[in-house]
Amino acid sequence: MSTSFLDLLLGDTITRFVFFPTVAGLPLLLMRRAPAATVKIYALVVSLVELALIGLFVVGRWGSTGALLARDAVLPWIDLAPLSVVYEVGLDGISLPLVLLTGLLLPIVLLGSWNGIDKHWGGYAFSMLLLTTGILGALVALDLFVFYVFWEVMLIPMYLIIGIWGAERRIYAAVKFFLFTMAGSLLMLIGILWLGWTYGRLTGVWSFRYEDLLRLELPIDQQLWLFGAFAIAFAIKVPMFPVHTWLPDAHVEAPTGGSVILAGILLKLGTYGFLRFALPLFPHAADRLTPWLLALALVGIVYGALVAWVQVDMKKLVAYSSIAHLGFVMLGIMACDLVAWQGALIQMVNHGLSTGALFLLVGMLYERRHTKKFEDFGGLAKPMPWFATVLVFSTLASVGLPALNGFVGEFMILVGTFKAGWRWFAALSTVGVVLAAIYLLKMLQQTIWGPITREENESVPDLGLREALTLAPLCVLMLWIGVAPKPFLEPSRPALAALLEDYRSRCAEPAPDEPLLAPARVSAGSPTFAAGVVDQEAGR
Amino acid sequence: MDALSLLWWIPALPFLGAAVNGLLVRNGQKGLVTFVGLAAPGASMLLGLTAIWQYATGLAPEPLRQAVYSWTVGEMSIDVAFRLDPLSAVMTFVVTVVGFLIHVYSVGYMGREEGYRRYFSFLNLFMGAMLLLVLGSNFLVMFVGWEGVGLCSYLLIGYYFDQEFPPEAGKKAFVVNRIGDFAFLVGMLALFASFGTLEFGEITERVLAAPEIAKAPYVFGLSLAGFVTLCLFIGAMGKSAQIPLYVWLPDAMAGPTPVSALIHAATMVTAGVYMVVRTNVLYQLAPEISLFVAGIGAATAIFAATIGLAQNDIKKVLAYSTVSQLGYMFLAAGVGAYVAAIFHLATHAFFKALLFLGSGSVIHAMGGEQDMQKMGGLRKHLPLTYPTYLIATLAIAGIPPLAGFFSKDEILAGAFAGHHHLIWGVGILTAGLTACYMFRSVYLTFHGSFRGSHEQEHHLHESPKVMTVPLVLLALGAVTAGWIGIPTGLWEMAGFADHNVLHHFLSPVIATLPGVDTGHHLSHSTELLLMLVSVAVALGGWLVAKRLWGGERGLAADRTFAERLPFVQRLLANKYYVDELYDRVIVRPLAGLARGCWKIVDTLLIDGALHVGAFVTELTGDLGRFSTTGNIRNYALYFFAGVLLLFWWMIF
Amino acid sequence: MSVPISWYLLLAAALFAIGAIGALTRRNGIAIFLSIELMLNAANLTLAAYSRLLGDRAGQMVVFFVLAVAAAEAAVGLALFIGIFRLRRTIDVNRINLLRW
Amino acid sequence: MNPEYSVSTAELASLAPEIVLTVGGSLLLLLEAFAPRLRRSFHWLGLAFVAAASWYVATLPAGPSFAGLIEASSLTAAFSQAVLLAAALGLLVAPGYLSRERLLAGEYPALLLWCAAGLLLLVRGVELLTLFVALELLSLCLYGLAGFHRRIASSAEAALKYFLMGAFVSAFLVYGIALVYGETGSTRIEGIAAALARGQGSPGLLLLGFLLLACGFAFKLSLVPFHAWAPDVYQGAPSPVVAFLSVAPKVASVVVLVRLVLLVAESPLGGKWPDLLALLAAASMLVGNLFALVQRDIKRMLAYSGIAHMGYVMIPLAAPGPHSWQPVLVYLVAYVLMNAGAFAIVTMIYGQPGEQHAISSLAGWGYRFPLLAGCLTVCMVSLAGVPPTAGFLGKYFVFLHAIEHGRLGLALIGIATSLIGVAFYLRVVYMLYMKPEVAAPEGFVIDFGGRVGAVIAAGGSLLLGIWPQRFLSWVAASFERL
Repeated sequence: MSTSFLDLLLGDTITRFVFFPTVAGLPLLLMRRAPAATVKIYALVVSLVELALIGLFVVGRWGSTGALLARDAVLPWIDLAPLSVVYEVGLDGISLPLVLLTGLLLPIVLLGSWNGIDKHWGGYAFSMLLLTTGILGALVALDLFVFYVFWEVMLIPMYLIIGIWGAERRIYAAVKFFLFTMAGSLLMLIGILWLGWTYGRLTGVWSFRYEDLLRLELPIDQQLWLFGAFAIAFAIKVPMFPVHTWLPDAHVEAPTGGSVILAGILLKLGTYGFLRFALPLFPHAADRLTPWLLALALVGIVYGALVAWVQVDMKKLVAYSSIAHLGFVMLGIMACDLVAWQGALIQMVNHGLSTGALFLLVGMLYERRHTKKFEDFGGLAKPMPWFATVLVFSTLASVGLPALNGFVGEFMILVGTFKAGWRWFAALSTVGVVLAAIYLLKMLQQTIWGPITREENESVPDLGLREALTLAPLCVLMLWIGVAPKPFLEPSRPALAALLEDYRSRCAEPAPDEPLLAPARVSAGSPTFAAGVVDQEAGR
Repeated sequence: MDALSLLWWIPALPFLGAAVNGLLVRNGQKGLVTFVGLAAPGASMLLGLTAIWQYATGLAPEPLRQAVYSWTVGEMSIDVAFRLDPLSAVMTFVVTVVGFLIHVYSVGYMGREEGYRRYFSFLNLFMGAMLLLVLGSNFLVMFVGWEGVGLCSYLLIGYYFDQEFPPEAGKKAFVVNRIGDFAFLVGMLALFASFGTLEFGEITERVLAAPEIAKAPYVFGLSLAGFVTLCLFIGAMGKSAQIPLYVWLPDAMAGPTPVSALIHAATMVTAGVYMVVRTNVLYQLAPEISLFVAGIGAATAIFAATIGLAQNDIKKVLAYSTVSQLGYMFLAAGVGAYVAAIFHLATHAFFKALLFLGSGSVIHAMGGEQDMQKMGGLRKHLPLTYPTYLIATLAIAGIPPLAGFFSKDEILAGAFAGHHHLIWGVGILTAGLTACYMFRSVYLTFHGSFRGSHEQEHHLHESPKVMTVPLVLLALGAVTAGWIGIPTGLWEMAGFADHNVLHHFLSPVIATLPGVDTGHHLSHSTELLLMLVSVAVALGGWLVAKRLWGGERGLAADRTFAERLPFVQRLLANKYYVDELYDRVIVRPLAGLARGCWKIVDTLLIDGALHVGAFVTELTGDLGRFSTTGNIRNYALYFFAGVLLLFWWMIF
Repeated sequence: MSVPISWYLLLAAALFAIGAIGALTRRNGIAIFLSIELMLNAANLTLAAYSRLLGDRAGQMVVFFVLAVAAAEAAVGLALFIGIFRLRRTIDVNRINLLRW
Repeated sequence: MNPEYSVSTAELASLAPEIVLTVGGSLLLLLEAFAPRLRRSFHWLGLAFVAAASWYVATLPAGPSFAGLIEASSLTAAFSQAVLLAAALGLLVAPGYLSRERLLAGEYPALLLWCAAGLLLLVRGVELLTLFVALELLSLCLYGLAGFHRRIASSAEAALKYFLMGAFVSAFLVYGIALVYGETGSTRIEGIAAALARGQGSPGLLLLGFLLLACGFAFKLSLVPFHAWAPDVYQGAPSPVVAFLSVAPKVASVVVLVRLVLLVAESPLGGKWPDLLALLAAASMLVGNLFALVQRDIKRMLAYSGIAHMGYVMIPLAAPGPHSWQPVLVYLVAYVLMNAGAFAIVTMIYGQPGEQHAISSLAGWGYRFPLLAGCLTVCMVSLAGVPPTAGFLGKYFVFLHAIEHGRLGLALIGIATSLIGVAFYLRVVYMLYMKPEVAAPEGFVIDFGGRVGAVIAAGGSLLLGIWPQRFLSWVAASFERL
């Protein structure tokens, strides 16, 4: 009995929630003459259904103790033997938090764009939904080729979102975003093809499947080249110093929703890529380059923070702060320690929540005042107490105040990094913690505190119900994760532990002189996916 | 009631109060705000006192640890847990009692403020965080409280957010604290990496069991203990306003006065001292760092005291006095007199809170005026404030038998006993200065004749009961708090059994390490001599103050001083220009660097390289495309030449 | 004793080169086309020579086809020349450069 | 009569597709003369002939015919279908344009069908003379088509340039044929291969002969340095013609070039041939993308982009072997769809043929022509090689081939140049959607056929990227024998 794609699309599967947004979003393209409200509500309903689909899917499998929560049946996709590519997706503890975050942010983003997007709402919503498919697909792909395709699918809608609904220099920003990302990902494509070919050379059958490619043992020089190709692609996405300059431009020019998704999830795909692909596939190269990448992460932390501090544009400040925060995530990932990895993973989510909230807030301010420059603000706490409250709250979460989410990630990353023996990197990166306070409090200082210097600011309306609804879930999660992070950390642990164990054991053995194929591991897959597989195929 | 099993409610109640006031209550419901705002810390205080009582009377295991839930999982398993032992009991007592009194006082002081609800919400939040800090059973919970109080400090200093300065001051406080916190964090990392736990109890046990681990070299020629204690102390420097991180505290006076009393005098700023005492086992293993602590403490004490002499803002005087007294506490902790440090912390909490509240009452009466140059002769208008303020001044000056005398004396005795004579000398000098500038404030404020405007004079009035009752209660504390720690020597000389209650109570938390000699004993005669010296110095300081500022002399002495020694006066009045120094040496270069990174690295180098690359690509295309001339003959030539060249290339 | 094959080939090559140079240097479109015809005929000569050498008729068949095709080309080409001359009043290829770059 | 030269019915039947097209073309010409009122249906008739040819191609029995002058195989069938697809698209988009320009006439579909017949013959020819005749047949038709817009100078100029260059090159081609024939004694590919295997002939002359042949077809493919005609012709010729001209001849010429390269590369002459192709590929990718980057006219930009794409197609030939066919075919089908699609849309939305087709005048038209702009966007994305589109699928196979056969450097150049490509393809997209409209489009005609053509092209590009399985199994089936 072979499963068809349609079966997957309609069943209780990962595929369903990956493709649902795009499929359900297609009517939006035809609703060009429908009233705006209809379009908006339709899109919102789609996003909520999507959230429900993800939620239901995950809840049903929450209890499983193994590393992999679920996997869809494998389908042939590009079937041209021996160059075959399969469609294979699976969900494990590493992708789970980000998948959930994506599902959560989607309705928030749509709700947050309600009035801010004033033209072609349907197109905007469709772009968002398509983007969601790309993101989710990249997060659950278990085949590198599939991953690459989804990775690229994200580009076009994001390009359109920045370019169509962005600010003045939107085209520059959009093109810069596109070219930067594309430059990296093309290199990665070559790397992926090389891997598939090497596998084919050793076995006679090509494969891009993650689990197959994990069996490859490559000589160190090849590993270094390939790791380089992957690392550049991911580093651009993260973004790491010095390939970060697209980010401030993209953020500043993107509409609010675009910024939220960009900072909230898109950037995480870079760090996710390191964790999921670059490190496990090329352990020796990663091991050898660790100090360099740690150094770059550290530079990113300090550099991003410093530059954020002197910005005059609120959104740009938040954008640079992302560079610093993602630097922490990279630090944790490259530390190769379980605690650090857990911290890095939760920090990805944290950053999505707090920075997402900050971008939403900046956007709300922009809708009211049509400016993002600090000089136009000041004293807004008076007319907008609730806005100020949420801004302070999100800022503090971003600063890494204990008992809010940001601290959990930073702390675990630092502990792990320190424990793993990278004491100096951990110690120096705490400078970033200090600088975070400096630039984020500067932001508060110049927006909500102080006397009101502009007349227009006297009577800015406070948050409305819709805006409050947009922000509330984020705030609740920020507090929840900060106070009791355990439930958020637990599901990822087995997967990360298995990945780390695998990584360490492979690093421990010297790299071969010629490409080799390691024997298939237990239950024909990497340990990451070995334990507790909920076999979907068996059920059919 | 088994208060011990409800331990976690002690910090939780104020948090609850903060949440209710912050999210549920509306601005107009003032009565409700007051009720919630007082009930939460009040209940917390009652619970705390009951728990302490039950603990002290032996109902609890020794020490009590209560885990609420587990915070994280796996290799880094940390519980959210609370710990009641003598040290946290003392701290809880001070925090809840002083805290509650200040809450009560605030009802009167802040009564007419627009942000009443906000104020109480923050204040409750602070109480919660502070209790988290002192009751936390591990570094993590402590750190949560540690940063939490910092946050509340930030919010409350910036309470008057619609003015320029207060939010700036709040930011400064937060940032400077963060600098300390970063070191605290590194210290925690080192501890966790070495011991795999952050529990106070476990760390102490491990260190006691194998001190050589802590003494092993770590980095920079420091031992593990040395590194950790140095880091933690840097953290303490920030929180407790020690040189060089004290600069935020004077600015913090921009907040409402009860806030200054609670946060920036009685409780939060002493957290650093608490932490040092909490980790005394490590400090004992790192004598070089201990000495450093003592040195910083002594230097801060005298440095701040000298500045205090030249300040005219009544709250600024108190602020520098706080810095100075905190220096005293670190001095004590540094020389190994941990009990003395906590003792002084406790007594200081009472009299300094009292001083601040008293000054608040004065400011209240003056309609917001804080400049002592415009005060004078207030004693007849403020019949309750004056005596309580005076009692507190006597206490801080170290006049027996008030609280400050005993605690300060114990510190000096500890320093002397440890053969730190220089530090002792600095301490005694500071004591004299303290008496001097504190009485200066008394004379300038309450004595002589009124120097303000007629309008102000007309409005002078004593504060309402809700403010004066806490003053009286605190004054009671300022008088009696010292009696729990009357030195063993005095008891023995008087022929009584040793009733140094505090010492006995706290001794379990002070680790005794083999080979670390803490028990420097002084002979009774030496001890008595030292006491006399310090009383004499205090009285001397008082007399000097009386000569210079007493009676109707007013500001004459200040003017003379400014004329005779303008340089010194300016130096002191401008706080040794430290803020300016920091601005020039740290802030501006850093901002310059940041701008350089932005404008030069980002915009010029990276983006520039990209743009040049794009430009060159485009230029290549733009020049190259002219090869397509539009003339068919050229195209034919390309073909012909192409064929020939390829042929040539193929055969060679 | 006949003429060696190489002579034919060299002659053809020379003709081809002359034609090519002519095509590259003339400015008049028709002159260029004539030069191209010369090149075609040089190729034809080569074919015929080889055909004779190999004793194979295939080469001569090709020549016939090439001649026929050249005639067709000439027809189309002249039509195009007329077309462009109507619109531009010139067949100087140096000036037929509306489309460029 | 020599029985060797008699023509059997089976042999005639093997020419069925070409015959259908030729007869169809002639019939349309007759109808133009005698029933001009039916003009509106000419193109649909033409489509019917194309469909019939397609059916014949599909059902043609494999094997050589006409004593081995032409052959039929699943491979030639596959490429023939690609050619017919291009012809169909060329027919679909034309009538709107032609009626708009008052050029509607039977000659257009007739020329197009004849040209298609020549192309099919080119695909199937395995003998040099057949190839030459086929090439001239299609070329002559194309000259006519390129100059079809009689009233505007640019069209005439394009045709003339194309003609002169074509004639010039065909002289080289004939000379090459002569040399190869002379040195090997055969004009059949098989015979030549046998002679080469025997080591017959002067290597120098053979090299020159083959080089001239290769350059002749490289000219048709507009590979650098034989590319210069392409931008001028594309820009000047009527847009629907370019939709056909820019794809169909490339498909057929590639087939011949692959045959030639395989022939030579597997012979003792092999040596540098792969490198030659690598050189041409690299130069084409670089020049095509670099020059396209700075174009302001969309047709000219697409011309340079076509040059670049032919460079990508050549990548598999840098490591020639029977395995080279597969990536080439995949890439070409993708190219047919996206490039013909792009030109089809250009045909419709640019209302004034003689004017510049400035990219900048697309500004804001994305909202004016939602469907066509969407299709154009898909085509551009596909041309840029971004998944999930046909263009990506093509690049995937091409790069894969390069890596597999040790041409990593070529793959890297391909990547670097596609990055440049992204920049100018995206320019079209941002003009469509991100710039405010500067001028309302004038004189455009969007007819049903054109819309269908655009949707087929764009939808096909997407489908091939998302769900390529059926297409690929067809491709796989085409190469079963290889």
